[in-house]
Amino acid sequence: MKSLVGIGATVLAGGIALGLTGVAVSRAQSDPSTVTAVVKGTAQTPQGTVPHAFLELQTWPDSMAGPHGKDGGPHPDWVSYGPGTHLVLPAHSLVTLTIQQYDSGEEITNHYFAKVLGTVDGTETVDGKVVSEVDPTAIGHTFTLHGLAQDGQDELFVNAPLPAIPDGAKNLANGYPEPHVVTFSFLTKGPGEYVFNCEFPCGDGTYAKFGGPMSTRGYMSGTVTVTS
Amino acid sequence: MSTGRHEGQRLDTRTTWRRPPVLPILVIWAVLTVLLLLFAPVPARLMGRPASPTMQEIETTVTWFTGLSAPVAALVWAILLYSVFRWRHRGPQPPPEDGSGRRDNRRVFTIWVLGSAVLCLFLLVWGLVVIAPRTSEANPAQEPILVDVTGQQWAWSFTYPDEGNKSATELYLPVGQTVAFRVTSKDVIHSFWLVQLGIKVDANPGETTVATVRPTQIGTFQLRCAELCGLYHSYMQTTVHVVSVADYEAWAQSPAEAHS
Amino acid sequence: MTSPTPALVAGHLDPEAARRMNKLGVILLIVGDAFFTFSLVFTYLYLRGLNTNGQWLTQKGAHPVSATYTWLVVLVVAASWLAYRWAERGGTDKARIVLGAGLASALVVLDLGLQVGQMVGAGFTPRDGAYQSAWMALAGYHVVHLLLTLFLGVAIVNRARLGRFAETAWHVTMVGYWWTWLVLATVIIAAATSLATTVPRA
Amino acid sequence: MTTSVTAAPSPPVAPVTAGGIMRHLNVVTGIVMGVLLATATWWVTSSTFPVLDEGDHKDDAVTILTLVAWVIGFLIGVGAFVGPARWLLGRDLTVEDEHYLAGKDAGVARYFRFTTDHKVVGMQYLVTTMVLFGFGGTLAMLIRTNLITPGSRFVDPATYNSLVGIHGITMIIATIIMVSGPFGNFILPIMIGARDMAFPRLNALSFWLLFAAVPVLISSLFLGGISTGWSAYAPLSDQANRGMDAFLVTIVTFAISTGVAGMNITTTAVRMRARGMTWSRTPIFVFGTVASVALGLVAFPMFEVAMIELGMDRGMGAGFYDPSIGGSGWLYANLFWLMGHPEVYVILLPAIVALMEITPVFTRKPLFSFTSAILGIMGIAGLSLFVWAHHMYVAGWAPVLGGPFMVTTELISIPTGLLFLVLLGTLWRGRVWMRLPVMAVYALLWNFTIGGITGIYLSDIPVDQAMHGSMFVTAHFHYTLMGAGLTGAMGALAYWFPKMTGRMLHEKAGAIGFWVAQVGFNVTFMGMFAVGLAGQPRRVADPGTYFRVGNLISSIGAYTIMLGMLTFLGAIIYSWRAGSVASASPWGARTLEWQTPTPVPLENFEVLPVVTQDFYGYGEDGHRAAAGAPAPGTPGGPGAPPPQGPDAPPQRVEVGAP
Repeated sequence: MKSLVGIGATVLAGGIALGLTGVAVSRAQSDPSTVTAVVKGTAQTPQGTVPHAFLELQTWPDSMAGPHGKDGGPHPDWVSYGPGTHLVLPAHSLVTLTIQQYDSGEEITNHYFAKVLGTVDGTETVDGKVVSEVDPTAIGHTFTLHGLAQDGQDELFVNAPLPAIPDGAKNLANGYPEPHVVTFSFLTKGPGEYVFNCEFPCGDGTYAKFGGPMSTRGYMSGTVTVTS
Repeated sequence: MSTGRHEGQRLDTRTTWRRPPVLPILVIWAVLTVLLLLFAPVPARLMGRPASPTMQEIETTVTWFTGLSAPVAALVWAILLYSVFRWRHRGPQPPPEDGSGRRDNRRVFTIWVLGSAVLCLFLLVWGLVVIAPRTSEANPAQEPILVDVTGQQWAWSFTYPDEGNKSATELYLPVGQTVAFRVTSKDVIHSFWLVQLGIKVDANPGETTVATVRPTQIGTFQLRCAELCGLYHSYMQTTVHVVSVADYEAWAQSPAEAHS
Repeated sequence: MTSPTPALVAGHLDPEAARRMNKLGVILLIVGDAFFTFSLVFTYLYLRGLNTNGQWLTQKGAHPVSATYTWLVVLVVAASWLAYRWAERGGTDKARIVLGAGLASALVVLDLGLQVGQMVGAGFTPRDGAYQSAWMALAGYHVVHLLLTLFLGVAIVNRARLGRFAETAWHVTMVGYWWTWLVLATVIIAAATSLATTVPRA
Repeated sequence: MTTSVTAAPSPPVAPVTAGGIMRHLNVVTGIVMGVLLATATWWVTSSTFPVLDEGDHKDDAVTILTLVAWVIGFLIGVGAFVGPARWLLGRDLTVEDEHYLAGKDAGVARYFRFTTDHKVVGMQYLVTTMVLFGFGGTLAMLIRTNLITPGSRFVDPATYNSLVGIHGITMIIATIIMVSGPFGNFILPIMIGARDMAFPRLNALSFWLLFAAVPVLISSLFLGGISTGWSAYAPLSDQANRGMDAFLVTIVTFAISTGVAGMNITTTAVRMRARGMTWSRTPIFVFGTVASVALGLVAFPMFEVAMIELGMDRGMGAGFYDPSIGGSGWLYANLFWLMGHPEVYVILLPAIVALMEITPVFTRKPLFSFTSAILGIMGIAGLSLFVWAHHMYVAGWAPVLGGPFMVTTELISIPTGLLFLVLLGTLWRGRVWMRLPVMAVYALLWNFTIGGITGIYLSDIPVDQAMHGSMFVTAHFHYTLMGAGLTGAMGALAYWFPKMTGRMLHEKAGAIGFWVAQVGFNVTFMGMFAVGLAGQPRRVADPGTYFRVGNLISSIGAYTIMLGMLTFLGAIIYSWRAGSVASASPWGARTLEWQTPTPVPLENFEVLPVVTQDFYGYGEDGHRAAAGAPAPGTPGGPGAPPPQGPDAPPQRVEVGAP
């Protein structure tokens, strides 16, 4: 009887300890703020008339202006997407995404990702000009959306290169240069969970520059939920 | 409960294998072997329908290995089962007397070593013989279609040098033709895995590795990264379209990407 | 042992048993260290053989270190080993051990200076490339070896000076094994770095 | 006859001056000193080191040096360098000092300082191992919780990758030490009739190095985790965040600890066996443990080099693994697997030989075919150094070597088969006294059969193309390392528990926990085999919906394991505190550790034994009467107090026939 109590207490204590650890670990997750696309009217597409949703993002050379608060959170010097990195898009819709690109850049490691892929007509608009690719030697970032292609979820792939702000560009009053405005539209399919990240190596000085902000959700990578 | 000791001491004129415990263990062994043989096709079923001769070969090998290891596993488990039920001394106290003092059995040792050596030899011959046609497949008579595969964190891209350097993020392959992949990486090590085609080779930065395959099934298949490569390793996958030669030609001629 | 205390604590065994035990221990440590050295030499030779992206010693301004200097480093280590061997063969001759091991330690200090000098004067840092990294690792490892040897050498001198050798001259022998391995390791490292400097293939 | 055989009373209690400065040093001073030195190093390095171009090599260099300073500071504070320093100064430790170090006072405090007594070190290892298993097991549960549903909803992928990495390295460390640490230190010297290890101070050093490595490992949690998996493949590990620096310092520290322990245990077994204990009379546990630690001694330096090079890459910007300046990930992979494959047998061999020690006792039969056991152990240990590249079949580094490495890999099945022969042959017609220790033999034979057969698939190059890097591999090595290794260690713990703690392990609770864990284990990893065959890669945070069912089954199994393991742990904790008191030899085993009283006196034997026969002579004429274990309740039987007075062990312990 005494042994039963002792052993039961151990099992219970172990279970409780594990539960608490689980809660703590799950709570400690960075909780990137959510940005939801706003539906305004409909659009004509080859797939028929579908809702038209709009979304605006920025890419900042630091994280002061992003979702990490005024002081930039734990890594103020990391480049980051803003205002949030969890995007919510409507299913079976045309999504027009506008990105203000404030960061400098250089040559992308894989020129393939300097092409516009997966958008309507395979083009994007850079400061009013329609292009199907940008100069691979002057890339700031890319917006590359992809996910698991499997049963229950449609394939979705979008790649939009964001050209770099040239070095030495003058800063405006807000402390950042005049941004490149990149606009592109793509069609969502059924509901699903996707991810997006940047394919330009813009992380800290670690190997291949894919560490730090590139490898941390909430900075240069995030998630996309397509809801029905 | 009969004990091993008495069995051993009684003068028994029957040949060894007909006496207990050998006979009952042989029976259990046979039953277990049959059960495991029934299980033998299961792993290959789990691996899915093969989409290339390579995968076909792999699944055949897996089935054969499972079948051949059935008697081995069955032997171990038969002895375990028998000993649990027949050689067990019950009760909280140790057995009053010891078991047999026999320390060795030259015949058993010899049979065991020979048996495992033969099985091992079989594996070696099997493996080496299967490798041989694969290396010849790497240098086929027909010029293979070249595909340059680039892995990077966390996306795949493909370039077709034979098709005017057409590039894509999904893999298009014509059915029935040999394809040679030249795989490399832009940053860390990835692993290029065509799941249903049974091909896997690492994408190493600064190096190019080659894998060859001949898809034989029209359909869509999975390409996954099989080497942990950072944050979105689990999302670093794309679709492989194996299409008819005509469709492939059409795709190769089309100027735009096949997306949306 | 003359102590009336029974041989209860290991380490206070009879000298012959202790010597045999310590000898095996030292040899095993040397075996472990040999695999360490092997791995560093393997690194050097393997990276040279791979010559990834044609970067082995082919960058602009890259040059191998002087082989003559490398063998000079080996020579001084060999001399220190000879001095130590001379001391060791004197048995329990206190003065001879102090003199021999002292000289050997001094030569080790000299070699330390030479080796550090070579590293500083090499004109490159590990950041410059694979050759530079692999060479620096080997040279740095030699420095660690020398520091360890210096500790042992000074200890032997000091112990001999205090006359702590009446029963346990085998301490000198143990350190002697290490010293022999030091020379061997140095020769291996020097051979790898001075004989395999050219670029193997484009 | 040497002096050691004459019976002599223990020397009088050492005067208070014994031990010198060591009297004031313990784990607390060690931690204080470690923290002080680490803080000082951090301050000096971060304020003086230059920032190299845009790289963050400075951060890494500062982190590495700070953690190394912690290790060194801790060792200084705990007194690890007092011995060498006094040797340098020519003021050797006196016999009284040595007695103080050995824990003559026998108080609880000796477990918290630099104590050289091998039994204290063994207990320290035992507790550390259990703590590490608890930590690694918790991480495993978090991993399985995340995989219950697709979509990585419980943790984000970066955290998941870190969970996988820290779980991996924690379990690797725990399984490497789980048998040779506690039992190799506590039991092995007694088993061979020695008074202590060959190098008691190095023995303490090897434990405290491990102890110092544990906080470094845990610090990785706060430095961004180990997001590369425990294999830390370069150049991904060049890129990872500062948790990687903690990882490499942990490995280097642990590798030194293992090397020192390996050298010590090997020397002990080779040089310190009792009079008359020839090699053919030496228990098989000694062979297996020595093979394991000797393998570790040659394997771990290679990992150490790989880690030092990684540290140079990260901290100095060196180019060992950076292809853009001539480095190569293949270099890392080679060094890693040169260690990695022998390491598997470092884990496995001691667990199996512990069960070989147990089986004869509980079947009341001699160990079947001692020669096979020796050949098996030596064959495995030897071959394991020549199979590493089978982990790199698909790496593309040398396709032409695939054939030769397939040959060596598959040859290992022959010595492994011999180990099966030994266990099965010993069970054959035995009188199986079904207690907890021997249950582990059954569980091991079941699991290891599956683990071994699935290993054959992986050794075949074409099949490996489909399986490499998939969950199939994960399931396979868990079957060998956990199903065989950990199971064997649990059997060993149940077997030697009475000798180490003086109490019997609660049989019923222990057995229930053990079998619940075994069932859960088979469920978990059968599910993993299935998803692996179906094409799920390893280490994926989000396996996707396709593998939903298999992953759910695995997670249910994992929770079952947790329940079983906690029950087993409960049995251990309860029995340690309040279990029934064990006699000196509750199992009626013959090896020397059971011939000495429980608790084992400071120097193990009043008189050193002389061995005239091996320890497996069950069922042989002339021994049967003496060999049977005393029944419970009788003096010397289970549950009886230790023998006293006239029943006390004779002055001269004769083992075997005169």
